Amino acid sequence: MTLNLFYFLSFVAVFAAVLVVFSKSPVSSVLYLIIAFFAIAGHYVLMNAEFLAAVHVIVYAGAIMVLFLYVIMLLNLNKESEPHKSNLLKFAAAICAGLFMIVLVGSLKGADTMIPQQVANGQTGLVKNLGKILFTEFLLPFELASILLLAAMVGAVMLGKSEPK
Amino acid sequence: MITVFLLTWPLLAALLLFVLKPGNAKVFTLVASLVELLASIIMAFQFVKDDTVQFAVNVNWITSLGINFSVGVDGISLLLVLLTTVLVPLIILSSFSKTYEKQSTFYGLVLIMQMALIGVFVALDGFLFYLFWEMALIPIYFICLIWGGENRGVITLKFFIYTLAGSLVMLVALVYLYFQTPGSHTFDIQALYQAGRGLSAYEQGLVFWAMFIAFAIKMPVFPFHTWQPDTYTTAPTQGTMLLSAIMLKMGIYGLIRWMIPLVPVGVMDWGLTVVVLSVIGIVYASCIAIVQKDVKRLVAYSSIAHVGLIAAGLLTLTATGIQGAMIQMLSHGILVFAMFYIVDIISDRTKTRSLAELGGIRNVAPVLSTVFIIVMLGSVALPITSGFVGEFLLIRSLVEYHFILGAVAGLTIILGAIYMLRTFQKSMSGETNAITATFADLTQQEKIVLYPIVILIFVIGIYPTPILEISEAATANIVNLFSAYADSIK
Amino acid sequence: MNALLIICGLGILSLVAEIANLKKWLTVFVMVGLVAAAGLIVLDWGTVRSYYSDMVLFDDFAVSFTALILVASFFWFWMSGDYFSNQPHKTDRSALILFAITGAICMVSFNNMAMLFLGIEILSISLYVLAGSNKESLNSNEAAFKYFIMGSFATGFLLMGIALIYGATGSFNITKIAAHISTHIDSLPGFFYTGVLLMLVGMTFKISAVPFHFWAPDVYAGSPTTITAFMSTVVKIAAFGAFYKIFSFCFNSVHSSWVLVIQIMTVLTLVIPNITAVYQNNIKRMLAYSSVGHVGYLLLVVVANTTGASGTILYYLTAYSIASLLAFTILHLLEGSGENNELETFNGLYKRNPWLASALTIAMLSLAGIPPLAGFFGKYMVFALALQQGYVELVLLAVGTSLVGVYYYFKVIVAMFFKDSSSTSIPLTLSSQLILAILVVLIFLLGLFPDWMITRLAIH
Amino acid sequence: MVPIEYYLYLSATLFTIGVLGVLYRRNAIIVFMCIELMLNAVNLIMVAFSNYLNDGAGQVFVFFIMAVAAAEVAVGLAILIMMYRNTRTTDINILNRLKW
Amino acid sequence: MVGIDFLISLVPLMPLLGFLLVALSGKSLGQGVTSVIACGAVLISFLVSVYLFTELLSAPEDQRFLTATLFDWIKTGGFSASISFLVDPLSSLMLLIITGVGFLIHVYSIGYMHDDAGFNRFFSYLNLFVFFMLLLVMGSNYLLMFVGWEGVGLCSYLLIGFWFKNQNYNDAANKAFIMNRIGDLGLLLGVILIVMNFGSLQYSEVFAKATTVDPQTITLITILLFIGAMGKSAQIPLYTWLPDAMAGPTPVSALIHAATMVTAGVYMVVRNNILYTLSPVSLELIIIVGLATALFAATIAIKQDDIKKVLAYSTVSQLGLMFVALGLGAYTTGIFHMATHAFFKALLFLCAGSVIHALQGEQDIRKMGGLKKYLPITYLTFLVGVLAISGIPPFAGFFSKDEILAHAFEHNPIIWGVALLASLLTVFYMFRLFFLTFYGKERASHDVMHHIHESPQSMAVPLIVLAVLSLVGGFMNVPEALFGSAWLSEFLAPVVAQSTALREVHHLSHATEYMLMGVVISFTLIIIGITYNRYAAKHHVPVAGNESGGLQRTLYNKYYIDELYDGIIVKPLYWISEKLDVAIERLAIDKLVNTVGGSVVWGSRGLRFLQNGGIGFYIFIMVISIILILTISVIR
Repeated sequence: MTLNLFYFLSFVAVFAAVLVVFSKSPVSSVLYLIIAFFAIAGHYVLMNAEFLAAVHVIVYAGAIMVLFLYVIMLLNLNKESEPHKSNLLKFAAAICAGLFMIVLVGSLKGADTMIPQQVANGQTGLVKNLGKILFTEFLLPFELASILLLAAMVGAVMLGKSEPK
Repeated sequence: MITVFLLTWPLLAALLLFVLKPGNAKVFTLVASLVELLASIIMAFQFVKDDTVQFAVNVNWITSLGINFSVGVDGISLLLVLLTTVLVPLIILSSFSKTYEKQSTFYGLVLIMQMALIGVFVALDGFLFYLFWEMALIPIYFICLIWGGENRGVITLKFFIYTLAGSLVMLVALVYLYFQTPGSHTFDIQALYQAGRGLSAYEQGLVFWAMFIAFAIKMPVFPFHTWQPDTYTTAPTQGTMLLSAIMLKMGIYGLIRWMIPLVPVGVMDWGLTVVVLSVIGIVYASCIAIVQKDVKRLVAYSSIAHVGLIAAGLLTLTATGIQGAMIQMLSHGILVFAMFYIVDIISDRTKTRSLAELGGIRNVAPVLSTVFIIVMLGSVALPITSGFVGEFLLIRSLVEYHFILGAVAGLTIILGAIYMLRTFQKSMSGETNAITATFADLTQQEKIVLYPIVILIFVIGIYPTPILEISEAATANIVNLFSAYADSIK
Repeated sequence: MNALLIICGLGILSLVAEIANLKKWLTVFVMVGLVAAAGLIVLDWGTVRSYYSDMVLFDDFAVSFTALILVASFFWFWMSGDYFSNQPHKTDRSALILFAITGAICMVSFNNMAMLFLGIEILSISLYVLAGSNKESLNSNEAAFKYFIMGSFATGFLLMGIALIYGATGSFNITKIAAHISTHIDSLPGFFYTGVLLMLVGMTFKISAVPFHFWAPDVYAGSPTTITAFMSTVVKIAAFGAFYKIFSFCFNSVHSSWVLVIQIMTVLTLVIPNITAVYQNNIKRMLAYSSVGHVGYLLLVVVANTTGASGTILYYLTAYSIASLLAFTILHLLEGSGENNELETFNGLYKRNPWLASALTIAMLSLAGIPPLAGFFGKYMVFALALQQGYVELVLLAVGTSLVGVYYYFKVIVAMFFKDSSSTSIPLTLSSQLILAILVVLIFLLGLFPDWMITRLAIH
Repeated sequence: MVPIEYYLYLSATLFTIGVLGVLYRRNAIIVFMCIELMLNAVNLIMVAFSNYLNDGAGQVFVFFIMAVAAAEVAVGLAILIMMYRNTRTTDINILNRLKW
Repeated sequence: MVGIDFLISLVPLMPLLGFLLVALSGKSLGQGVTSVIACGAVLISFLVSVYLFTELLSAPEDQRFLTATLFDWIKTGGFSASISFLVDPLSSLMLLIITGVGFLIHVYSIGYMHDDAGFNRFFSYLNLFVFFMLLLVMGSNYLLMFVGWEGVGLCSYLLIGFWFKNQNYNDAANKAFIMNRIGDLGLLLGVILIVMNFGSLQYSEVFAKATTVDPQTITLITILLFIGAMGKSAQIPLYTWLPDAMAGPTPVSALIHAATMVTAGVYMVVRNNILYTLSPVSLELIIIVGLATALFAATIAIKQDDIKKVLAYSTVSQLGLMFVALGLGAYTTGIFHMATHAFFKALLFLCAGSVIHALQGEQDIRKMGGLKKYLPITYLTFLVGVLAISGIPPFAGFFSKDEILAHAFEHNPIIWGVALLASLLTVFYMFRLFFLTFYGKERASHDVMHHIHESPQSMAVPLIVLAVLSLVGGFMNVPEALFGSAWLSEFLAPVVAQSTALREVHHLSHATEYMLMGVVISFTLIIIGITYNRYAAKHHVPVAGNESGGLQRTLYNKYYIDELYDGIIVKPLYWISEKLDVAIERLAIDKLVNTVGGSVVWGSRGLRFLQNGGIGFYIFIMVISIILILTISVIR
């Protein structure tokens, strides 16, 4: 059952991801990407990371993709404004990606030899557990993440703001 | 301590020049260089003529890298230090009739150059030697770049990169040897000697070539010489003098101090190749000198030929050869200085260096032409001039080494006569022309520079024994060390 | 650790300054803060302390790199005073720079992949913005855009690498990972090595080693000159510190799996940027290539993989940074008087401003590695290390490329001393004279007395 | 329980599709999205490992990745807008003044 | 009483002093003071030489040598050469000739150079020359000889190019110096081989060890030394400089290019007689070269029209004869002929100078003629010279030339035949010269004839003295066959003692000698008759460009040897040099160096297109690189 669900979600994720790349309209790309994110969220649930799945949906689908859509609307990009790359380049891109896939997968050997150190107990992804790790062990990174976001915010404002001439 | 004084005094004077920018920088520099000369003379008088290193100073500098500020003087070093300290005041004096822009910078660079040159000759630490070696390059580069002639940008850059290329390879070899020294590694000369001799024949060959190329480019030995005629031609006269009269000796000194005792097997294996190259260079450069039209360029080629003989004689590894090289270095230094000065006097007054446009100067400038003749005779190694003593010893060592090579090297006395006489004839003899008709004879100040040179030419030519004695013991030391080592590995 | 906090605090203070109307004194305040931070970090010298559940580890390596970053930042603030003054986003810029420095400190003191990652990102995101801070300029736009696209693309690889390594070792903690590697050296899964290599890609992108250097020349050339100076000094120190820490400390046991790649990259990094730089007529772009070229020499140390090499790297970076700062200061001064960065601008500078020209000459000589300047000793120690390990061919190649380097650095010198110019001389303020003098003196001091630094920094 | 290598391969596939997108498209927004896809592939494998190793740190790390992704998108889109304002295009190859 | 060392040193030092005084004072000295200093210096040398000569005579035969050592000159690496002098019979004889003839020529020059602007310079050069020449013959080691050897070459160069405004003269000077240098190289190599094989440069030590050294080495050494002699003494193939050297003032030709310097080769061979004796091959070579030169130069002289050129070729020819004598092992004979030749050739040159002086610089004998009555002293003294060189008894040349011929006959009649032919040709061209100059119509222009005058006292007196010497000089070595005591041979015996001990001495019977003398004298008289008939009686005057037949034209053009040398040596040297400069230096070596630099720039130009500015392209490269990196690690 779990395995079937995995296959289904994987198919949805990959299929949506491919459509992100190949769809003509940016808006549909965004929508396909949201589908892919939901599929990935499904995987998280499958792996007992329910909290993460929720955060994932909120951050990605809720915030990031909305931002994308907003910018697309703002710049009025929802048309085939993109000049096409030549077929040769597209072909080259596909070949490159294919080769990359082959070497990446080829180099990922040995995962089957890995023995789990502990039996998965399904407790890992709980809010309680994660919160404990986040606010004890990863306290400093957590604080730094705030600096990061602050920097991003300041930067985005600085760049995005149109200067009074 | 006097060694340290010799090194720090010019630097100090140069810094003062840079900062104070005195109006009469010429005089200031002259006085500074005379003080330096005095110090070196005091040193020469205190020097004991044996094979020890004297006036040695050894201060820890970069301990973690095994680098010490270790300097000292033996007979070989002393002669070259003297050459430097004698010539630098003369070079400065020779510039008195010129006004260089930003003269305090110019003279400051000359003094820094002097410091670096002396440093090269007294360094007893491999790294220190390298450091001074490179430091000598920088002031001369700027002297040529700022005050040089046409097209100097490209030419001086070629000169800089070419010589730097050689010395970097030398540095690689030095570091390689450094890691062969025992314990926590050191650049001390004796330790490097030990390390070098401990290498296999193949490794010694590699080190030999790495070092030799650096020295060969500096001297320069055929076929590493092509930077030289252009650079000599384009450099301001004082720069050319520094380059040819003193700096070139760095390469030869390097051979004596930093190559022959360092990798004896390499020297034995490859000595013949170098001698052959040098001998080819003698004939080759002489031939090219014959057809040169620019006097300065001609002298540049003649210098290659002379240096070729020195290098060849040196690599015979005999006491005669090395002693010949020593005396010839001094002789070549003063002769080439005088030659370039005369060329400068001529080109200053006639605004040309082309042989075809000169002629008849003898009619109007007898003193100059007499000095020219004397310098020319020294340069073609006529007996009782300084040139002969060295050339005789060198050719003798070469004949001993290999008769045919010696005979071919001996061609220098014929070819040298051909291009020198041709130069004299074209520039000095004949009827005056429009350019030379108003030529003025030597001024007092020019005489002050040239007369001591003339005297030196004859003194070295007639009574070289005291000079030979200075380096005798040190030379014998090298030869004995070498032959003892050569015997032991047989 | 306190230094990190101080810098963070300064960053936030900058933002507050906008409101609290402290703008005037901001730069001074920041500089004082930097000095204080540097002072505090130096006090930590000789101790090894980890903070916040082993997130950061301030050992001698971290302390010395942090100190260097702070000193470089100090000079950077000094030289680029007018980058902040009379600008609408003065406080924002200042804050971003300080955040970037925070990121940089994290990058050299991390003991956890999370810290490394966050450090890199804080630094990068601030820089993406700063590169584009000249909003009207298309060049600046392009620089920001290129940097951003390529940077985030490379981040993807870096993260994939971290993920795979996490999967193989079960930890993000550097010490634990290193311990795990050495105890399980024979039973590591294949994807661990993939992870190492992907991290290598991500990190070499940050240090801009060939073939992941393409962003560097364009971004350096397009960004405002002060930001270029920041990138080629502070950022480079941090990036290389992080790279060295990861690969020479953490992944040292699996040296053989990545050293070949690094060797190839070293060769490429020595050859390609140095040769490309020869044809550049824009000094800023030339310095960008040269900056990439210098990475090649640093990589040589990584290839040599000896213990105690961090001192060499630090020395090299110090020498390089000081010379770069000097060069960029002069570039910035020239820009300030309305001149551009083309080679022709430098024609006859010696006649116009002899001291300026001499200072730039010294910077160029040091960058080219001419004794007895600091740059020479940097190169020397690198070569010596590599020779000690028997990489003679690589050293000879490096010698060759440094000759090429001499060629392009000297092009500037030739232009200054040889060519003639009609422009007038540039008036120098006391402050800029002072910084030039200090930097020149530092170059000489470091060159003449390298022992002071080497013996203290021969870490591990 | 899904074997870990399945997740590895899935993640690799998604990552590659992201790379393909970056190579294939010229529209900067799509390129951004593809980079997001790559980051998500990393998230996926990270969670899989976390689950597999029974270690929460991996999932915490994913939070940071999300934060960074958000920050990057914010800054990236700001840069895009700035660029668009000056060039009226989102083609990644149009702005091509800095070269050689 | 001053020490003998001082006296010996005084001989060369006096001319040096004279040189320094005259040279350093520049033009401040008047002509009078200059001539007193210059002549006085040489005169003192001469007087000291005479004293030294008497000292030697009074010493027992085996102790006839005096030495003086001043200081170590070059001393290094177990090798030393000192400044030390040796006066033995050979050098003392040379001293007498050099200082004696030198003094006469100095005196002569006072008159000859009277109105020349370079009067002081001329005398300083002359004194310098005498100094070097004395050094050459007095040096007690090879290196000192080499010093003199090169020094006289230098003075020769300076004096040939004395009138430096004329570039042709300068060419001649350069030619002389360079050709001499070719020989000098041989000599230098020889000297070096000597020091290598004998471990010393001191004559006494070298000669003592002569028999212990490998004969082949000795042959090599002697041949190299002889190459030096070829250059200095103008033997084939290095003789062409000497006729050109006539560009110098005539006293110079007399002193340097006739009496002293050119005989240095002879001196050198005699000095090294033991080495040559040990090397038959070298002796054969000397004979061949000497004979060839004697004949060759004599034939050329027949067709020359320049009074000094004829004398120059005559000198070359006579030197050839001297070398024949040396080659035959008759060292004292060679020296004897050298001495007599010094007298009469100096005389002839000075007479020629007198003629030229009288005709205001005219040297072409086709423009002379009939000078007998205008220049009586010159005429008479010239006649003495001609008779002497022709070997008419009892003039000096007769005895010396006869000795050579006798030795030649004794060795091989063919040599005798060729030598005889050469000396008969000498008779022909000398009398041709004599008759064309002094007999017949006056062919000089009216203007010149108007100013003609006999030379002043200072010129005439040396002529007379030399004429007397030419007349009586032969008596110093009258052979036993003519009831003489062969004094000179006896005197020089210690010098050649080692050689004499090694050689079997054959003596021709007196009858044979008489017969040979008779043949020679009768042939000589016949030739004189022919010449008189042709040039004095029939007033035959050669006309330029009128040579009938190829042989004559070839002779007139000196066998085209100058052109030959120009074609096979000078031009190729310049051609090769030019090619080296253009092709090798610029197009090969420098080009190679520049190509290295150029390729970097070229590579830079190409490589920078890699940085094409497109993000898409950059990312492509990145991905491809990642693929490669992963591939490498997968493969490993």
